[in-house]
Amino acid sequence: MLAYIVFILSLITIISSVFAIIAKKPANSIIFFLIIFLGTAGIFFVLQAEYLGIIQIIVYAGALLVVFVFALILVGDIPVYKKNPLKLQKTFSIILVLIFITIFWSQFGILLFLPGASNLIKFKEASDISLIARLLLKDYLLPFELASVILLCAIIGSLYIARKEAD
Amino acid sequence: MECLSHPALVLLFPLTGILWNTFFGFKFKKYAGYIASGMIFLSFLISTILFFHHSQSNVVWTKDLYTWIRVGNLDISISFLIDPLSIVMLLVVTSVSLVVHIYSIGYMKEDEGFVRFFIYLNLFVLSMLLLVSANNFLMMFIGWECVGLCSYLLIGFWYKERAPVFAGKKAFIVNRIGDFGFLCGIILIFLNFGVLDFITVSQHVNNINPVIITVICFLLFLGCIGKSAQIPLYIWLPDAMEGPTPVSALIHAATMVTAGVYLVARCNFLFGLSPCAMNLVAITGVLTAFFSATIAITNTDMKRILAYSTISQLGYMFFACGIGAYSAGIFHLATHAFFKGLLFLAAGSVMHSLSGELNIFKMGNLSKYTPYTFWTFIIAGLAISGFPGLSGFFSKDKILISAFSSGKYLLWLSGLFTAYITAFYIFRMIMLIFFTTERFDREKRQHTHESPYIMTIPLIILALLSIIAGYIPIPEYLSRVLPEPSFVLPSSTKHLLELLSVVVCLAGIVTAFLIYQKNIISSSRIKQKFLKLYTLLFNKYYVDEFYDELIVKPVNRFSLEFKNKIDDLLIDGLFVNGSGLVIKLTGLLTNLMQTGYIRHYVLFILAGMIIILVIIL
Amino acid sequence: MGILSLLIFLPVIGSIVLLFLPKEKEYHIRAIAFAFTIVTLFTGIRTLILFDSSLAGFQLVEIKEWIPNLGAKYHLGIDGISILLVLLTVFLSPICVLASSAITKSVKSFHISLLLLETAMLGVFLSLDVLLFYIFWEFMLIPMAIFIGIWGSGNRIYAAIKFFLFTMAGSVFLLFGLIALYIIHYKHTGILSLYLPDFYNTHSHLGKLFFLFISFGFAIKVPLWPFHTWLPDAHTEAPTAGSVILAGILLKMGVYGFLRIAIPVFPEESQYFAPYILGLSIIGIIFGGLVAMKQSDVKRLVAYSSVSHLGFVMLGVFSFNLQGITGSIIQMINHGINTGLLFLLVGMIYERRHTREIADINGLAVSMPRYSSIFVITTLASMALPGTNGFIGEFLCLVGGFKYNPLSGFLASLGVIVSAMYLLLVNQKVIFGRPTGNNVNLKDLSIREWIVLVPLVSFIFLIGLYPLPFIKLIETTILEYVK
Amino acid sequence: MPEIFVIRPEIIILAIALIILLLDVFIFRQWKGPITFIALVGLIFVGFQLREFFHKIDFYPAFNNNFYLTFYSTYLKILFIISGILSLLSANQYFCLMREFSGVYTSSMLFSLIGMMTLVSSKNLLYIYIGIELMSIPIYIICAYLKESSRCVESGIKYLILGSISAGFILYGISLNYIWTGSLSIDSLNVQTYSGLQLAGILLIIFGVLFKISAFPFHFWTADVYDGAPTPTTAFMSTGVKSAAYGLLALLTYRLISNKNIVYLLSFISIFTMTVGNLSAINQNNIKRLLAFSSIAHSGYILIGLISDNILGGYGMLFYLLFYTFANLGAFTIVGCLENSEDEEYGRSLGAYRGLIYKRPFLAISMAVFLLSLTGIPPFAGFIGKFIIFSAGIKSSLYCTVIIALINSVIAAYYYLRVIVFMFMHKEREEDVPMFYPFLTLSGFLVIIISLFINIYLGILPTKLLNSAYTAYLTIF
Amino acid sequence: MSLVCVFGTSLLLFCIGLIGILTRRNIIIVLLSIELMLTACNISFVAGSRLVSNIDGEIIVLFTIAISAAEAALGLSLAILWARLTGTTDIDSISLLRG
Repeated sequence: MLAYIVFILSLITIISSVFAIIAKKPANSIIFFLIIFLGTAGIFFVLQAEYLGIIQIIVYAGALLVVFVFALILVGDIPVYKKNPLKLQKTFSIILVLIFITIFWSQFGILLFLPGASNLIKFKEASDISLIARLLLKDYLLPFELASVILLCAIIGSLYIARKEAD
Repeated sequence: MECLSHPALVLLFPLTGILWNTFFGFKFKKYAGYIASGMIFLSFLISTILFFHHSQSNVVWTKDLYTWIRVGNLDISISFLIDPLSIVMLLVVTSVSLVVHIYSIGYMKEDEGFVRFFIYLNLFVLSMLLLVSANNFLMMFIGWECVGLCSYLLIGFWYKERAPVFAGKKAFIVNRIGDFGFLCGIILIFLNFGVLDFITVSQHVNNINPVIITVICFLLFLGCIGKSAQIPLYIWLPDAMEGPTPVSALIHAATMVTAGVYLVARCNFLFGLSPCAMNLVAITGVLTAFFSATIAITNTDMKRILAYSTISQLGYMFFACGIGAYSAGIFHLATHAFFKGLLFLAAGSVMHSLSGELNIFKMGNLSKYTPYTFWTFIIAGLAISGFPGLSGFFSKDKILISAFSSGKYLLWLSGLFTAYITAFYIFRMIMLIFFTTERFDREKRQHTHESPYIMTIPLIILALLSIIAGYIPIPEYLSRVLPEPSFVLPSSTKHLLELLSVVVCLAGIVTAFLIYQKNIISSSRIKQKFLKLYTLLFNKYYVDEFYDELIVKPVNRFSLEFKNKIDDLLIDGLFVNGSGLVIKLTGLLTNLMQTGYIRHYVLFILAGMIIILVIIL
Repeated sequence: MGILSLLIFLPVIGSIVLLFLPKEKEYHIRAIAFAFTIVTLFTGIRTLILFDSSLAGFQLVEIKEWIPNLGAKYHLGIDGISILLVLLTVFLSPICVLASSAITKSVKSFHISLLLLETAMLGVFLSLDVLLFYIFWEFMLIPMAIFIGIWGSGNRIYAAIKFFLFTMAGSVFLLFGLIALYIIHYKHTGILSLYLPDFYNTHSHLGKLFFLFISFGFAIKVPLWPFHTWLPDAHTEAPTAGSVILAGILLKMGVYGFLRIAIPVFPEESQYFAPYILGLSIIGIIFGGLVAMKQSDVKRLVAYSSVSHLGFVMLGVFSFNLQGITGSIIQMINHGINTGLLFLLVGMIYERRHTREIADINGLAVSMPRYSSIFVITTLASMALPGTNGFIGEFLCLVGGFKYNPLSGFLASLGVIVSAMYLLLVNQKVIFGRPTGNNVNLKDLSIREWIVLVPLVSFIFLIGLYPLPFIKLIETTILEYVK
Repeated sequence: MPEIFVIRPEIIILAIALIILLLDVFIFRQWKGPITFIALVGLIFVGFQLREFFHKIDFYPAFNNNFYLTFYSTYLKILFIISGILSLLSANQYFCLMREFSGVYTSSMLFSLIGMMTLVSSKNLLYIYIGIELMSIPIYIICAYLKESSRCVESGIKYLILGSISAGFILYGISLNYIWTGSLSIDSLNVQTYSGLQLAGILLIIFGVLFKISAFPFHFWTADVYDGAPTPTTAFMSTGVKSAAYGLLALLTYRLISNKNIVYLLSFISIFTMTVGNLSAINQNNIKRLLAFSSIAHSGYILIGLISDNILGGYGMLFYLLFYTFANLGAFTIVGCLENSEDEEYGRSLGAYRGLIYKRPFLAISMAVFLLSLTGIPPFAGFIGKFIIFSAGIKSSLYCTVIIALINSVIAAYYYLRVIVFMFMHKEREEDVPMFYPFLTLSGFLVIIISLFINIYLGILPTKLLNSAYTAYLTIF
Repeated sequence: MSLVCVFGTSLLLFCIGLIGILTRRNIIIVLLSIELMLTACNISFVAGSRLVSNIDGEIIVLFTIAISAAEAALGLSLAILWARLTGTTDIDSISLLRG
């Protein structure tokens, strides 16, 4: 049952990501991205990482996409800078990416023989939130703090960069 | 006496002369010539002392001065070898030089390079004395090269003109070709004998492979060929006549050019072991004697005729050495030094009186104006022609007799024929200069005069020497050190041969007399008859042109090509600058990859990643 | 501080003193630079007095810890191979200072470079530690390139870059070889050491390769025939002092490297490659001379003559016998003196005429007789006339060459002819003839120029006529070396 | 000893950064001088702190073995601090004539420093990821720092996009490794029996790090970003960031060196990196791009030290990084100095260096020393660095790589020499542009004189530092 | 089997993100594509966490989300700045520096 749900969610995510990439209008892309993020969150839920799923929805689908929308609004409809032909670029990109997929996918084959390969269910009964919290404040205390520094830095930077000088 | 008999003293005086004239000569310009001559006179005195001293004790002396080079077993001293051979050479050299020095005081009086001239002359004498008194090959080589240097400097004495400088260069380079052989020979001697001094080498000579000895002899003989202007390297000597005439007399007739003969004589212990080399020496000598004599027949330049004659006479000397008659060779060397020196000096006197005229067809009847010159010239001419009673007769005859007795009749015959030609061309010259009609310009006649005493007295001295030198028992004296050919002729044959050569000599003189003085045989008719031969002879067998085409030009062209194609283009252009260029161009290529587009960069990165992944996974 | 350190660092001290002098005081700068080179010269003479020529090994050795991690020590020493070169260096330096009075641009930097150059050269000859050696070896590039680049003439920048890159290309291969030796020695013994004699007789299956690398580095410096093309450019464009040092000492560093490093470290390999190297030297001797003959620039001609002369030196070195190696060292000294003199002389004429084209200069014998006599003497010494120094070296080299292989000696002897050809050509074109144009009124040598020339000329005759003391100085070492 | 102790330097720097931000906004609105001063004092203090660590603590694990304080990390941290101090001074010189200098720049740099310091102490891939991001994100800001300059902004965007992609690769690589080993510990990379999946993951991580050290084929951003960014930023990137990336790469390769494939891979990358870097630099007339490409080439050289499987290479690399920091910072400070005093485009071109010796002999000579040091000409420090690294390479029988590196250093000599030629051998052409005299402030002077001293000192007497590097490398875990 | 399917999804998303970066002109979409790549990594981590029965994978996702947000914010502000400077957000316009 869960396997089917995961499968369907994956399918949705992948298809919408393809659409997001090929969509002509940026706004449409953003809509598809919303679907992607939601689909991802769905996968998280199925994998019983509810906390992450929620965060995913809040941060990505909620905050981040809004920022993108704002940016889009701020920038406005942008004329194409130069008519650079992208055909060659596209062909090469697709070929390379296909090779990339092939390489990695062939490596995944080995996972099929692992014992837990189809085990979608959580490994422990204990709440993962508390476990995460414990780890965050113990093993990963430093990264946790540093992540905050990163955010601070990004805030200051964005402020500094995007601010129009008063003069 | 004892203290004065050190051979180094012989060298010391010219050296003093050089130093004095170099540093103070320009202040006391007038005395430069006297000082130089005085120094040579002192050298001459010392040589004489040496001679007497030595003839009393009658052994081979060696005197070490100091060690020059000592590297391992290569141990070379500056040391002197005094034996009859070197004493003869010392005496000949110092005496002729002395005369030439005195003569030059008059001859070079007006020249602005007066002091320089005497510096060079002294330097030359110094080197020549070094050469002949050396106790080992390498020291001899010093003298050998230094006389070449002096020759170069003196030929190019009038350095403002193009021709003398060019001739000097030619002389030096041709000499260097010979020196190259000599040097190689010396090194081979050292490698095989382990020593370089003559005495030790001569003692060990039997232990060495004859093939090596032959090679060494060939190489040494190459040196002789260069220095003594033998075929095929004689071409520099005629050109060397660009130098002042005293120089031609001293260097290019009397002394330096005979160094080759001296070397062969000195190395008789080597040559004696190599019949092959001996034959080569003899054949080269005869050929040279013959060919250069033929060239002299048609030449019109007084000094060049003498030059070819010198070459020819040198050929005789080699011929003598080649058949083993070393003492005859050296004897001829000595007599030749006197009469050829005299010829040149007299020729200089002629030039002096005709303000530098050289073409014998523009002279004539000079006997009227320049009696001393005339008579001395005649004496010298007779001497060289082998007129009986004069020195040339004795020495030349000795050579021819030795040749006959050695059984090489063909060589002997050509030697004899050459003697005829010699007599002919010398008297052709004498006729044209001193007899016949006056053919020189009118205004020159006003100045035509006999040379001053300072020039004529040397002529007279030399004339005397040319006469009496034949009576000095030089060969006997030399036979103490030089081997004599073993074969003896019955005295009747000997007299017959002597008679034959007298006849030949007279025939030559008479022929010249008939053609040029009496015009009984018209020279132009002969010219017409043998036009091809005449042109060939007149152009000196085209040897200069031949060398020019075969060696000089190819070397020049090759050097130029090598410089342009190999050095500049291939090595510098292609390899050095080319690699730089390739790197620069590749750099442009890598710069092209920096397109500035982010998507390109990502694409490149992705491609690189994929390539690595494909290879590794 | 030992005397060798003093020798090396005196010029550095001098350059530091100069650094603090205002650059307007040109006279003082010259005077101080000269004073320091003279003091160095005296130190050199003192070294000579302390040097015991009867001992074979290194003398006056100084050792101090330097970089223990790498096994590098501050290790100086002198022996028969280096003593003459050291003396030549300290001898030529004051002459270079004196000869540089025509330099008016950046006098201060000029003299600083000169002094630094002297240090570098002395360092190369005196270091026994490979790292130290290489540091001096490579450091020398900078002042020299600056010399050419700043005070050079005409195409100086091209020449400076070419010099720098070309010689550096050689030295990186040298570096590779040296490091390889260092590592091999470490792997054999487990000791990190950069002491040069430790590397002697190294065996490695890649020995041939390493030998080639090291030789390549040295061959470029020598310069051996196909690697010589930097030399004409560098020589031609360098200022007089630069040319003198370049020809006089720098080129010797290559040969010194062969003698000190390449051959003792790889005796078998050098035997193996000797025929090839000899072949190249002979090509250099003959073709260098022929190409010299076709040059239109006097300095280029002299530069190519260096190629030819250094060919003799290499011939001597690679004959591996006493005469050859002694000859090569003597020949190096001679070449330093003769070619140095030639460059000084050419520099003097360049100061007067501002051209080096052979076609433009003629008849100097008329306008400058004294100059011309010195010039002719020098060319004669350069073409190895017996009685001058050139002969001693060349003869010994040829003896060595013959001893090794008569054919090679024979071919090399042909150089005797070639050298006469090109040097007489210069004499003919430049010295003799009737002067035309600007050549008519030229001032003959000044007193300063006499002071510059006379010591060198006297050495021409001193070595030529009485070379024994010089030979004795190096003999013991080379005897030991040949074994 | 509490765990907080080991991260004391980072905390202090963080505190300074925050203080600066506050001061910038509230107190020093117009005059920004004290900001730099405070930052400098703080950094020097931290430096001494670290020096103390270096003498005391050879190994101290913290945060459940995820964070090690070792000699190795301390050495590198001191290096970062030095780079930070000098870059700050350089920035002070660079921005002296601009109004824009503010606390944002300083604090960003400090944030980045924290990231680097974390990076080299981490024993956990999560820490490493965070460290990389913390190191990079402030750099994006200070790249685009001059907002009016499209070049700066472009370099910021380029670096951001490409950097994020590389971070994405690292992250994906970490995930692949995690899937296979179930651990985020760096020790899980220690592959004895690896699967393709894990190897792919490891390779992706390495690619990401190679991107940071701008190795071929991940170097494309380097020139553009270095060129566009304000010069002190460039200096900081080419020294601090690069050293940090190298510190990390050394930690990774230390665990992977037994895998011959990876060694071959890295040696090939090293060959290509230096060759491409040098070749691209040859035709450059823009001095910043020239130095950028040269820094790519240097990455190639340092890689040799990394892949040679011996201590010599390790401490050679550490030594090399240190001298390189000084030489590059000195050079970039001079570049900034000249760039600032002129019309921007001209200031970056080689033409601005024409005849510098006659105008500013001190600058010219210092620049020459830095460039020669980078070339590897003795007696400057670069030579010792190269000597050790190449020795290490030969010791590991990487003959081919070392030979190519040596040939490359000749090619490099060409373009370095070109600059020197411009400075020393060309006369300043009068008709070119009006004469200008580069303006050098005290801070710029300090940077140059310190770098000069260190480059000469380390070239002649490197023993002390080599000892430190040696002890540091012994504790690489 | 199902987890492998999730891994496949993550790989595909990662690659689609790459294609987006490679082929789209708009900086904003490019930034979004980067987010897509990071999301793909997140999926991989969470699935991996299930596979190896270990919570670390989930924790790193937390950090990734935070950091990607920070990156996106910074990227967007730069894009806006660029648009303000040049009037375009075409990624090809960011090619002043080259060669």
